[in-house]
Amino acid sequence: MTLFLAVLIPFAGAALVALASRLGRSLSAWAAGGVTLASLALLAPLAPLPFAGETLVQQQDWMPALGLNLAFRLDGLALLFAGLILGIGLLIVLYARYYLSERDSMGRFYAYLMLFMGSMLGIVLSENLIQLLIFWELTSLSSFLLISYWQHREGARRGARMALAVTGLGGFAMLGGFLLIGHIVGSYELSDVFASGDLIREHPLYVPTLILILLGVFTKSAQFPFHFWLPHAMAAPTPVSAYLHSATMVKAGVFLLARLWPALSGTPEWFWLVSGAGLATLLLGAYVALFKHDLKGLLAYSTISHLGLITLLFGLSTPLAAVAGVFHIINHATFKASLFMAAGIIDHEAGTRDMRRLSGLWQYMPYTATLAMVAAAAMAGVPLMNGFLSKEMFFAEAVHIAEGHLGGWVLPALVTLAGAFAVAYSLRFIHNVFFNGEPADLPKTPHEPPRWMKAPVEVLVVLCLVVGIAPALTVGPLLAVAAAGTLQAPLPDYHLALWHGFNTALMMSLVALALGATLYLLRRPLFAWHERTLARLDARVPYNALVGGLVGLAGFITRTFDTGSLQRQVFLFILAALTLGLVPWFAGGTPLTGGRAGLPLDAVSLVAAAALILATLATVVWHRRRFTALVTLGVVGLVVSLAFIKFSAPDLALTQLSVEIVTIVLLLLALHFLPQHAAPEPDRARVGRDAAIALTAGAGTAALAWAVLTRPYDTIAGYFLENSKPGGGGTNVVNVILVDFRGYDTLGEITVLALAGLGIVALLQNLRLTAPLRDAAGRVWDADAHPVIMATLTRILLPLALMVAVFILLRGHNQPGGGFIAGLITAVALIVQYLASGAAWTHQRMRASPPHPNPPPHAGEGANAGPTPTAAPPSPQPSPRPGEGANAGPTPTAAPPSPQPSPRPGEGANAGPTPVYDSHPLLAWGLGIATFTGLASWAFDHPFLTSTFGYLNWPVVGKFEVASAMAFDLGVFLVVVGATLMILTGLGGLHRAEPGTKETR
Amino acid sequence: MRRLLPHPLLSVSLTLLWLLLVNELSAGALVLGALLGWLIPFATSRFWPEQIRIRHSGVLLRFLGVFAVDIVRGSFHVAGLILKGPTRLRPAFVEVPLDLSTDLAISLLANTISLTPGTVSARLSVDKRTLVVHTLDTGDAAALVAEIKQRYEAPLKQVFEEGDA
Amino acid sequence: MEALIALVIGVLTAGGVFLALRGQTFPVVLGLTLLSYAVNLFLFIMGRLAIGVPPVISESAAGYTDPLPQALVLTAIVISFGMTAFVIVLALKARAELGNDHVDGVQLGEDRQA
Amino acid sequence: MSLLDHLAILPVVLPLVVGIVLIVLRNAPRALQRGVAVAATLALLPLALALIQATGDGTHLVYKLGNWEAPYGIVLVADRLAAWMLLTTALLAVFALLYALTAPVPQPSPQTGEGANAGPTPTYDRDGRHFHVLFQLQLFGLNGAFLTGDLFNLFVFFEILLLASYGLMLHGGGRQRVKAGLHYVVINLVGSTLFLFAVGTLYGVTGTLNMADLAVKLAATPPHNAALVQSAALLLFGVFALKAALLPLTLWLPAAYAQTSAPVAALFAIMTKVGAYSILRVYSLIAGEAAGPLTGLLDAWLVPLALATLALGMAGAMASTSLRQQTAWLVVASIGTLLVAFGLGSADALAAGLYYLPHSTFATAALFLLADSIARGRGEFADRFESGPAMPRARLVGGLFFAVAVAVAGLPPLSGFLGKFMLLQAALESPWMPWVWPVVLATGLLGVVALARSGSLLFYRTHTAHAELPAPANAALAPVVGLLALIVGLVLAAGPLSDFTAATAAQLTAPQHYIDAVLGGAR
Amino acid sequence: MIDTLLALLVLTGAIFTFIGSLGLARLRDFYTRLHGPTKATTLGVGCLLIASALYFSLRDDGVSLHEVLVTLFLFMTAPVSAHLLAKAALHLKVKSLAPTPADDRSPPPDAA
Amino acid sequence: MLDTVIPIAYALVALAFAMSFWRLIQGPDAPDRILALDTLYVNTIAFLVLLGIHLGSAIYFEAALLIAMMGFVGTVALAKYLLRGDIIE
Repeated sequence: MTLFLAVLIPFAGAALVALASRLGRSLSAWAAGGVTLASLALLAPLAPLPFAGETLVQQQDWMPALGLNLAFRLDGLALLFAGLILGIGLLIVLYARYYLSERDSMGRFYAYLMLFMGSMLGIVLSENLIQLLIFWELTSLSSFLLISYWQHREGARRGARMALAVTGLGGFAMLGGFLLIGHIVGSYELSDVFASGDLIREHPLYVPTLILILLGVFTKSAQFPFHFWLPHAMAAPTPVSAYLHSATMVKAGVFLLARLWPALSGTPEWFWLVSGAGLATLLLGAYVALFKHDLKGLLAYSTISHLGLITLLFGLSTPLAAVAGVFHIINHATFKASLFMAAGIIDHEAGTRDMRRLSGLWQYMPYTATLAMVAAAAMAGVPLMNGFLSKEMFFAEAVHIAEGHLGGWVLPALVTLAGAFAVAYSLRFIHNVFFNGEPADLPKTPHEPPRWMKAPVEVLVVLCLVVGIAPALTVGPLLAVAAAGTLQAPLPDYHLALWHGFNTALMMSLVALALGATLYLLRRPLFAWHERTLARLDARVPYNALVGGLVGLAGFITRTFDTGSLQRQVFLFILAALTLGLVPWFAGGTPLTGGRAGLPLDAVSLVAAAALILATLATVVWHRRRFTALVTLGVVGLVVSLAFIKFSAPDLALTQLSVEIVTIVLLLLALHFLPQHAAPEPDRARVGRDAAIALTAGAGTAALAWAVLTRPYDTIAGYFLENSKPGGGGTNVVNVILVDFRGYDTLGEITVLALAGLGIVALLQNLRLTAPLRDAAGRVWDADAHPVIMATLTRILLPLALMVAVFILLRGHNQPGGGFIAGLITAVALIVQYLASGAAWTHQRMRASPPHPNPPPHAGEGANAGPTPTAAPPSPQPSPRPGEGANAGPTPTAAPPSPQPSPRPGEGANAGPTPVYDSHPLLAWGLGIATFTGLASWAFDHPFLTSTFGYLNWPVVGKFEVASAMAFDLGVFLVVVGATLMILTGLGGLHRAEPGTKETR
Repeated sequence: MRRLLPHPLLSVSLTLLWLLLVNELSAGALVLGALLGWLIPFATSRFWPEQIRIRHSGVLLRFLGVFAVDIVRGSFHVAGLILKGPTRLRPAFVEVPLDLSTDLAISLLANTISLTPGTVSARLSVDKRTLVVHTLDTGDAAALVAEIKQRYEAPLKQVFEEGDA
Repeated sequence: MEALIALVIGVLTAGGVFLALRGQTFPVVLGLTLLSYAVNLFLFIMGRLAIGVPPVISESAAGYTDPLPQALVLTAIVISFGMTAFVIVLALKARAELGNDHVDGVQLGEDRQA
Repeated sequence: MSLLDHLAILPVVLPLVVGIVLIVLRNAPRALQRGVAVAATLALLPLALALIQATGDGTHLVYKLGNWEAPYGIVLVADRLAAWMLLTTALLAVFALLYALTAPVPQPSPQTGEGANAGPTPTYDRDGRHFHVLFQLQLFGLNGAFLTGDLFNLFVFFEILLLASYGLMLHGGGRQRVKAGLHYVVINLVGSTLFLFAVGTLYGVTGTLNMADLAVKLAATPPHNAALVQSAALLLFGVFALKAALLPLTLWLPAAYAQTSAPVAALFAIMTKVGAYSILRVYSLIAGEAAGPLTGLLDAWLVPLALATLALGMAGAMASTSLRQQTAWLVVASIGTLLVAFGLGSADALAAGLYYLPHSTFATAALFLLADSIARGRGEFADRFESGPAMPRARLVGGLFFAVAVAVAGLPPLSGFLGKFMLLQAALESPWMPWVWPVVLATGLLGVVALARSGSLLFYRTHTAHAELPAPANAALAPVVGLLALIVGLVLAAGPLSDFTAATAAQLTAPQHYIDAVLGGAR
Repeated sequence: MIDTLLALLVLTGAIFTFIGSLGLARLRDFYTRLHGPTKATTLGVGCLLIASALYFSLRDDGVSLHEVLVTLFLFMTAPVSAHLLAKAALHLKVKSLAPTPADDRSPPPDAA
Repeated sequence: MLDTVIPIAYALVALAFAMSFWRLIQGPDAPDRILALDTLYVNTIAFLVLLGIHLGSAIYFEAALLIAMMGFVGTVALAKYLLRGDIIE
């Protein structure tokens, strides 16, 4: 996995570099250089392979089922790019060491740079397309970091975001394209893709595939109309521009063109799309570059233009054009990187990059000027420079392609024009900066840069020259393997030489040189004209409008949809439910009424139903007369329980009745603290709309109920009726279902109840409400808080009620009743004490006595071995209310009502004036008993909650049943008592909070 | 004794209650009822701190008899009044001065009044000395007060309060 | 009878939905309570209507209705009780935190205690 | 029976028992409470792994509660899907809990209208009562919901996890939180009502509640009942859609998640997945290939709604004015993506969704936790997208933000990208492809743009601080790092994991095995 | 004979129940309305309960007395409810046909 | 004999129910409504007892007992609210 390692090293190196920076600034530069060299060293031994015509593919399974594997490929093209990335990378590392100022963090810069380098290497060495895309996106991300390196600058932030957005767009599109390729080919491996070129080109999805991939390419390589991000990315430090925006990242796009050339090129679509975009970019970039006053801006547009040139070459689809493209990639990387570095030096030494201020630098930095001039000459395509050679090939291809077509002169003319502009802006770069009189008020006095800052430029400039003069000897072999890697086919016949004789291409070059010089001479009127007209066209404006529009649209959608109104949410939900419920019926074919015969109607039911309907309507109509609505709600509850009784559900009726009362008490408690007068309805339309949807919902449920009721059905109920007695040991089937067949539901249900209690306790914390001093009509409350007659009588009721509760609890298994109802009865009996005698009085009395009756002994002796609460009256509890939480000491334990609840010493110290009964132990006991009953069955090798029962025969008492389910029911009972008390006493305790108490956490 | 059996009367009543609840008279039910009758008072003893002592059981029984008859009488009376129509009624509020002092006795009196002919106890003064009674159809308020005091208050005082004060 | 029950459920649902759509917390709680009545009845009658045949095993019973929906409703009642209790307390909390009893915390009209 | 035979119920019982123990220990030393809570949460990990192991070969572990046979009693069914959900939950819970134990609660900013409070800031678990109990019972509810094989029992566990989530959501209180909580509670109560209507109708027609049995019965629905069962099944879908925050039932989520405390919001990252899970579980059984009138019931609904949800989520993320709000909207977007996968319904798509599920859970949770640290570090500017002071340790926090943002946005090389890749690949075969691709790709881009903007505003556009701001402690950042590590783990082990999700998807698309495993004994 | 007694009891009970509610519906101020349900209805239900006790005792060869319990509860609670309601009505100054007594102005013993 | 009486009794109880309900709707004051609700509870007990005799089932007894208890609590709570506002203090 050498290739994998070579890619991995820079990533690992990023961390190393960041760490090294803690030890010293130069150290991180050294580390970065070392990392680059290491990667280079790893690849170098493999370099001969492509030269020998071999393609190295290394593969490691990752997600084989999905066709996504770690696969790396080293062929000529990959080798060329890897060399460029690492070689120029090394120079950049060196250059940046001197470029960055004291204030800039070296470690961060080099770490980002290494990340980028690794990503870039990943792209070029990928064999798998998806893997390639992963690295592709990584370059976007790391370039975001690099561009925004000077994050305090507005331009850097904006530029970085714009670059990310545009290249991100391309990345996502390209993902789509690659997926389509994978779909067509059946593999993401390049080897397979290359082999399936014809398959791809003939596939109906070819055009979408091509467009998606080209979107990726064009955005990355700044092709028109996505070119605009590149100039803004110039806010990055110059080494970044030199590296990313000349040699590497922007080349990723054209790399991909080269990479997929064998698979995608050769169709008219390819030709028109690619060469069209290339040509447009070539012209546009060259034109705009001339008018940029910022040195880096000029270079950026020049880069755009040259990328257009390369794109155009690949678009031409001939092998020779592809070779020329590859060649120009190499040449452009060398001269443009050196120019960027030169621009950086100028910026660094002169303090500005504005060409309106720069001039005459020749006298201050002649050496740098020389280097820059050579590189600029290469950019302009002056003979003896490498730029000339590839441009020659380009011109030749342009002519060749255009030959024989109608209007065949257009393309050669246009490219010559672009060449002329290239000459003009190169001239401007040289003349304006280094000559053209004396410099005007520069921030610094310019001088030559440090030795090692120039070195990278020197290396590159020498390369420009060497290649330009003796191409066949120098770059020839590399170009050959790279081109072979691009074409994945035998190379066309071409000849690398400085002199090809007087041919059309040479003529075009000469014309371009002459025209370029003329353009530069005519620059003043041209500049003026440009300022008046085209300069006002800025691609950033539509981009910003687009982004702004998107954000605005997003805001609009979000605000329109999410108004923060609960009513709207509920409305939408009900509307959705109605839609979902109604849609199936439109298909027809299902009658609403089934074939089951119904029961006859009787008068009592009619009266009751009428009362229920009227009471419901009254509740709705009078909902703003709150107390009255509460009373009518009570009627509704009563009639509902009557219905349960009528239709053979005594258990339900009992439950409903108890719940009903507790709910009313709760609502009364709430009513006291809520505004007594409701605000008026906002508008009638709202009411009408709500009424309409409410009626529809009502009609819907009624129809649903009717549809089910009139249909016969098969049910699993028979099993329960048969097995209740023999299997569950009880004759009340509902109760047996609850504690046995579906005891798990019940366990969950009591957990809900316990959670409600606990949640309410948590919610009540810090809750301070001021109780109104007058009632709705403005009357002062009655002075008598605890009417004697009520208090006395309710005290008598308590033991009676407890007795009834025990009775209901015990019989539950066989007759209507059970833990839940018994628990509610107990809780209600205690609540009445609160009602009649007050919280303080009741709490005092509950502290020392268990609020529940001691369960009869035999209930605890079944399978459940746990201690019954008989032995464990809840221990006294100090107030858990947070308001009194000032006591820092550990609040006395409460907890497991242990058989010997000896209170800790010192407990009384923080017992407030009004002790509050703590129901937590009850809750814990209840849940604990229920859970433990379930767990106990494990001891007998049965699943959770398996019940058991038996019959005991005691003297005198006689035969009676003992069932583990009864213990479970006891747990239910305790939870209900605990939770209900917890809720009600918590609420009842609210008023004790002194109004205006400062909240404390 | 008090520690072991805080409220013997209550215990007995509860045992009876249990038998009524289970609606059968068997040894098992009796044992369980007695057990509960013994245990529940423990649980609720804090709610009933004071001993309830009953003297003059005979008086109590006679009172209960009078009470039962009066309930029936009262119901018929009220039923008649209702059927006769609302216009014939002569409602009034009457204040009954109280001789009773314990809460229990006062409460029982108030309840008795409410259940018997045409009267409902409406309000007890804060000092517990006067009971305001609403009557449905009153001719002579003073006579009513006298009847209440003689017929209900006196026996209750005998049963619950004699010797206490 | 079936039609009557269906009608009752429909009315309860309609009332519940209408109240749940109100702006103050109290009617919303009322609405939720009505809705829970409706759904409890609905769930219950899924075992069909039957009079005088409670699912308590005895020799003299004429038959038994489907016990399962009853057990489900029981569970549902308890759960909705817990939920109602919670939402009531939450309404109070909201009253304290938001200063009024509107579900969105916006002031509509007068709030005498604010 | 050894303890191993009870494996399927252990992840349910454990949090319950611990919850009870924690009620008992409510006044015990805090260290003890925390120790118990952490140990119990950690213990869920080996249990979940054991379940993965036990179900890995395609076994359906059927646990008959109360030893009653399948359609009559309640059964727990542990299959690959359940085990996967349990593992995700357990992992998430560990980090959410750790954060709650270590990170201090942010000082209420003057804007929220709460009085300044003096004294040391407590950690989240001390910000109110019963945090640990509620947390454990929340896990009880979640695990129970994932394991149950009974529709009504699913309702019960929904209620448990909802009520626990209400408690947790409102924990600590505060104006905005209470308002959001009220909305969350009320809408869910209405949802629960609908759940009962739907379950009731299904029972009324089929006479059974066991999901496997329901599948059998529903498949044999006679034509004159067709619309009735379709109606019921769609109503049920409405409930699940609400829990999953599918459009148009999304609105409760952004406020609720943005306003609650960070560890709770992080834990809630799994809550919407419960809805998604339920959709998958129930409809893979009752609306599969041979499901009578229910065949392909959701085909027309799920994908378009999910795509709309995704789009809305991203719109919300673009329009957000604070990081937590943005994260909440990103949760919406992630659920949209997830449900697109589930809606496509093919085995490949399900596999993609199941791979994406833990990723999106961890990623959004990490972002919630990080947003909290950021808010604390920026003082009064909190997490609002405004130019604020440079926060202490901005490099580290910024780096973490970058990584988390990459994860959330679904960019390479993190698992979100792999999930989306799998999803898009799966969508190729679907007729929905022309809709799925543009939306998924475009929203991906919007996510990048939105997060780049947030990061840029929060970290780059800073001015010098005029007050001493608290630096985020390592302890508060560690859970974020931990969640990121999980995401990296998802990438590194993508092969075996995607194989697992593919196997899970295969199991789901062949529900007959499930049905046979559950009902085998009874028939 | 017993059957007739039973029927009589049932009928009496139902009639009293009816009359109680009739009073509630017909009478013209709250205080007079209070009397009907408190007495007539209570007795009506009492009669019905006795009938029920009799019925079940006869049918199941065993004494059925648990109906007594309900009666007991009713007789204990009905007057308390009535008293409280009257108290509340006086407090609220509900319209009365009879002149209402003066407010009880003495300071409350246990004002909160 | 009983069979002829029971329908009459049902009718009377139903009428009683209806009248109590009428008062509940009619009001006019809060105590009237509470009283009406209380009476409705008692009417329901009557109905249950009748139902028990009619169907010959003792299974409705507990419901009657419970209504007696719960009705009282409801009435007391509502009345206390009118008097004091805060019912648990």
